[in-house]
Amino acid sequence: MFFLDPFFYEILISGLLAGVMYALVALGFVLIFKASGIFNFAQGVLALFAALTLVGFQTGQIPFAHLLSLFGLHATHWGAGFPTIVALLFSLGVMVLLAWLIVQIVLKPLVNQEGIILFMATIGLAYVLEGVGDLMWGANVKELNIGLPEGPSEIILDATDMFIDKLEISAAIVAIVLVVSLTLFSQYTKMGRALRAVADDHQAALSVGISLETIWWIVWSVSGLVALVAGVMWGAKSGVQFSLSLIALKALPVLMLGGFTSIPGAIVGGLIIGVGEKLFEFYIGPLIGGATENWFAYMLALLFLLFRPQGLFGEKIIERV
Amino acid sequence: MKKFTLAAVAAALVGSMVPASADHTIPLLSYRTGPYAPNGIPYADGVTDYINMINARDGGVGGVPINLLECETGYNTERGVECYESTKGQGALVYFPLSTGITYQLIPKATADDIPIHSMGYGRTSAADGNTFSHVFNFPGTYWDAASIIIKHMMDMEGGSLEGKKVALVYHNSAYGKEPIRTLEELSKKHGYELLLLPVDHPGQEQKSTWLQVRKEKPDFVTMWGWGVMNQVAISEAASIRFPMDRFIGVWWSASENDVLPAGAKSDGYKAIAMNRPGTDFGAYRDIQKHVIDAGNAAGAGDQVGTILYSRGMLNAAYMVEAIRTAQKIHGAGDITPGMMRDGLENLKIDQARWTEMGFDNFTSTIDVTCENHGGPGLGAIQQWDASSKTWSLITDFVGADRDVVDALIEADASAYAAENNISGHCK
Amino acid sequence: MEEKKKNNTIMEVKDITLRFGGVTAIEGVSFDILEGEVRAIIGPNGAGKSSMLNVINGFYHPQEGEVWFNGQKRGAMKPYQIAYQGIARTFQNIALFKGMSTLDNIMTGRFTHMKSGMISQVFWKGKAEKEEYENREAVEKVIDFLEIQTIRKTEVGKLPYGLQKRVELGRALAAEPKLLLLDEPMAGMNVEEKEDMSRFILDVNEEFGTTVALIEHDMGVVMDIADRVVVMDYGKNIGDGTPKEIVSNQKVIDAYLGVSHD
Amino acid sequence: MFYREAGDFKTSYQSDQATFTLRLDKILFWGLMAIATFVVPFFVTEYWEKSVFLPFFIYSIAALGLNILTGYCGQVSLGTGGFMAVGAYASFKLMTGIPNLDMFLVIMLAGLVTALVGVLFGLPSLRIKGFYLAVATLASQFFLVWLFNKWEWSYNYSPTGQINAPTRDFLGIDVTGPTTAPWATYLFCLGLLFIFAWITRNLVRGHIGRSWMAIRDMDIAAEIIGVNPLVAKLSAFAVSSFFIGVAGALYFSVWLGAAEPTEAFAIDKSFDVLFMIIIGGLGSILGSMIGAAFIILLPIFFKNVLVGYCGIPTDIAEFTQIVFIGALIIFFLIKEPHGIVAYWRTLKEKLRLWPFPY
Repeated sequence: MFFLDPFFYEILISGLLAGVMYALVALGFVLIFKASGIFNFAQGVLALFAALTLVGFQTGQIPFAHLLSLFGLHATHWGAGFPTIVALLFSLGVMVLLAWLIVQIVLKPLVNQEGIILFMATIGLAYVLEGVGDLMWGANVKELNIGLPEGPSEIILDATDMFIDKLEISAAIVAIVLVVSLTLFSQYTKMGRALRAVADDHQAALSVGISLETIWWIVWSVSGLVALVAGVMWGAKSGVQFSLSLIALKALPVLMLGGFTSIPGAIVGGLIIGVGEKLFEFYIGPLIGGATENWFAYMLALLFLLFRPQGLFGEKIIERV
Repeated sequence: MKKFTLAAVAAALVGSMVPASADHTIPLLSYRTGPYAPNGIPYADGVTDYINMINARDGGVGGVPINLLECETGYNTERGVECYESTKGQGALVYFPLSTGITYQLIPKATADDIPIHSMGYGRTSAADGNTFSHVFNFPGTYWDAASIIIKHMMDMEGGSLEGKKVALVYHNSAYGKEPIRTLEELSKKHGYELLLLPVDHPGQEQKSTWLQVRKEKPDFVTMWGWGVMNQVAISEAASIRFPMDRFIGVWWSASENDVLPAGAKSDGYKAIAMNRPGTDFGAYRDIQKHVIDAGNAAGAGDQVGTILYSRGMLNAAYMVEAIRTAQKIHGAGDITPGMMRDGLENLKIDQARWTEMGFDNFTSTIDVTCENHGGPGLGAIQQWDASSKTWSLITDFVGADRDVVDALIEADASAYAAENNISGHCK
Repeated sequence: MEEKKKNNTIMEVKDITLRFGGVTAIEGVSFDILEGEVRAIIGPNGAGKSSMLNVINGFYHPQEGEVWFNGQKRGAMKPYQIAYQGIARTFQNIALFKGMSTLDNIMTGRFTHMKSGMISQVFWKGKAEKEEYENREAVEKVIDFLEIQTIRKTEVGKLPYGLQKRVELGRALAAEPKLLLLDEPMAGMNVEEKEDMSRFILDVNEEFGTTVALIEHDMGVVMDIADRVVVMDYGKNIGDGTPKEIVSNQKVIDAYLGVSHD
Repeated sequence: MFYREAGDFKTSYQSDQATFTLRLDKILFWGLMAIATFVVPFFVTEYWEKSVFLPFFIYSIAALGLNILTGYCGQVSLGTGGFMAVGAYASFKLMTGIPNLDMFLVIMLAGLVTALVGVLFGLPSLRIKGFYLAVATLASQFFLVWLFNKWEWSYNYSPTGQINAPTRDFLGIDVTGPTTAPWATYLFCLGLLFIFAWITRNLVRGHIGRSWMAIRDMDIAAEIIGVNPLVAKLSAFAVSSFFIGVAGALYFSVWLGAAEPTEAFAIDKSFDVLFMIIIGGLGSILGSMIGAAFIILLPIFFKNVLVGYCGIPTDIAEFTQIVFIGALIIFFLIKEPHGIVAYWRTLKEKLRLWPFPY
């Protein structure tokens, strides 16, 4: 039986690690949906934009260099870039600023609109961000290296003969830190409580004495941070390029499974999807022609929802009239 | 809104109604945006710079300047159609669609419009059968040539035989990626290796299970028909499971610097099949430097000069220029029509001497297109990546494919197409 | 007025018990509704009145007890099947189709009367068209009856509360039900609106002879329009009879004065 | 001044429920149709046909289909691309399997096949709601594309999985293949769009349409009124998928002539069509078409302006255009959350009251 198969455990582990990567992306969705009921289509592009910005600062690219070249300025880089840590801080700053702009320009005028409208607005946002990101930093692939360990971890390799990429281990650690700190934040700070309040009821939040705008600003900034982390983790694997924005698709089945409003849901959902699709692809895939991961993730989530429409951590829905 | 639509349509119309100029009009259906932009940009830059160089240096071909019409497809078929229709009206001589999807879409259309297509090492492989595909050219080589040449290289590494060996194909799960399967299957029958198929879905950022599959099956070789981000991820995954990189051989679309650089030092030794010699030490490059870049007219951001795909773009443009010249010779006309261009392509002959004159000394294989064979010689060489110096270098000469296997396949597919669309060969 | 009292039972519920997980919403409640009467169900909030209506029109399925309609014991049925049996209702907090006009809302009320198939709908020929206009006439009658001609084409979401209540009544009436369930039809209305609504209910009952069962808090109204009253408290039936009998029922008085239950 | 009911009183419910309640509307509409049918075909060039009209017509049909499901029945779906693929491959098999079958029948049968598949994938909607359903429909999107990429029978065992449309005719006039006359395909698609718009209109003014809207607005109340949610939702899925299947078939056979599932019917198709109906107007026939025009024609418009006139490099033009369109989407949503079509309505209102607003 495949439990004796040495690969079973390896695929299990790499499934879990992949799941963490998915969860990282899903987290951004959850934060925003929880606080403002918005299904943020732009989350993937946000990650791309964040990663592009980071690389831009790191390598000292000149923003809009390509655009400027229309006016005869052919330089593409400043003399030097910033050290990684500074670049990270700057990128975070950019994300916070971006969050503020989004709230002011897009969300404020759309307060109290139906979900589908806000969803559509974030699609417009995605378009804008994608275009601006490419105009600012160019559409070619960029290496992203912030000095995280890479390559197979020798220790594990020698001990168990399993290839586990250090990068993914560090991604897992980062994700865990992120989730823990988010949970603490929302549990033990006034702001965090306000966030949870706004999730339940906008009026309640106002009574806590924090304006809705501020709360949204913070939420979008935080999910901007999450996007940055996700962007870095995925970008380090594959280089930073347009495709990075497509990782959002990997997060959707996770959201179905974990529920749009539950942070632990996002994590557990991510792990289930990661392991599930890997096992299926590895054992069943070859029999039916492979490349099953994309749809299997959704089928898994779908089957699950058929039995638990409220998702993993949602409470049972009692319909009343 | 209705008014607005009309405005849009009106503008669209004007956009398409620019009168055909006296120049040689060549549309460039490039993709500088979208998921595959990293591959599209250098290619488009290469084409553009070379054409600009020809115009600047020789004032065009036979005194007639070339007018390059760039049109953004984003590697998307619908946009490709729009580009085709909008440039067709302007006297386009030839199309190189730069996308398998768009090529398939254009083959019947362009043939009906009597405009030749040159799909250089992509598109429909069986179009090498010129007798059936009168207007489609895919020299210098097809995917099936590439597959066979790669297998040849593996055999050389194994001392002549792949008997009992295992070869894995990691491919982009699309029409493009599926191209080599038939050939590899045929060859496996002939050479007795076991073929392992590992599809990867677009975009391909997640390939864990694919490479675990590789570890489980322990193939002796892996070859890859990858595209876009899939290449980078595959190469770094292969490296991180410590697959011997010199036994990992990609097709020419998995052969650019973009693909290996993100994997860093781990990618050292990765191989791929090449259409031309890497590097910039050629007359043509010097001319481009002199007439285009130094003049400040570099295409795009000007940061792609010398990359593999840039050189391939140059090569593509060089073919076009030479084809125009040939057409002019045949028809004795300076100003040529798409029909004449087709003849030019069909009679294109470039030997090394001619290449050297053109400033491509010892750069690529000789070209010999005939009415029956639009696939040219079908030669390719193997290039290898040196991560320390971040350079590619050829490690073999340009060798030919296993013709009797490949030609049989081409014959089969082409005749099927001919039957479907009742085409009787146009060659006597 | 007098002779309708003699009529036979149209609806009877026997020992209904309904639980949500641990909570017991209704406990062994029984009562009947006579054909052609106006039957009121009263009781404090949370007494299980709305739940009882939900049981009657099949939205909730009680764990114990029987529902008899038209002299037949009713098996487990889906709400839409029960609608076809001729039970219509309105809701405590308005459940109109907000995106649709008054007319369309009430037309939707005719759903059970419209049978034309997909094909004839697609080509809008024959049955589909004919049926549409026949039902439109019926609906126009309801509209005239409720005096809402002017808001025929208005999106109901835009209507004031009182009118919405009225449209909802219209939607229920359009179904020409045998039994009409009204869940607090006058909640949140001012005196005039209440008077209008009471008048409509009585007219419905008298002109169309429709049996009405309604939940209402305003005892005054109940006294005026109800023929018989059921009183519920904490999911139990604590009194049943004519309005006069009810007001003199000690249990009921306790329940309303909120005497502690022990 | 002239645009008002004055003079045309409604004497019957027929006229009151007619498609165009105002005589002037009627005249305008039929006038436009007349021009589109009898004038345009004489001037339509291949560029207009292939780059403007066909995409506009075909996406309009798809948008109508999705609007029935999402706009009228309230079931958000992201499976459009997959269903278009079903239509495309069904038509391909029919065209190659039964060579002398009339193209109109091919298209309709393709729609029928898609309707069946649609019902199948619509089943989850009975338990799953809202965004969860939207994401759930992605399962069908990805699965169908994967299937047509793998299942060799579906593409007649061609080595790559590319499918090509052979030349077929509608009543003896070629409407597919490389040698079609622009006017032929133009009229063919225009006719189909007209038919399907008319069908949509008929469905949504009858009780089936009302049952959809009832489910959309308040499913519980709808059920208590007598609407069987199973029937309502699945019928919506069936009709919607039929439309989308037809669109997919036209997309492959008449417009592009070649297709490959992973590229032509990828996830972004599903999103594009959803954008169309939201931008254009949920639950509106005109809105579906306006939306299609917005998403399909606007990029071409920008491209021709930025590249054609301003001579900006294609990539910069592309990015700028993306930004423009995104900004426009946001702008429209802020100004008019109910879609561009709502502008049209208010405009008509104003016109009707002009010059006496009160």
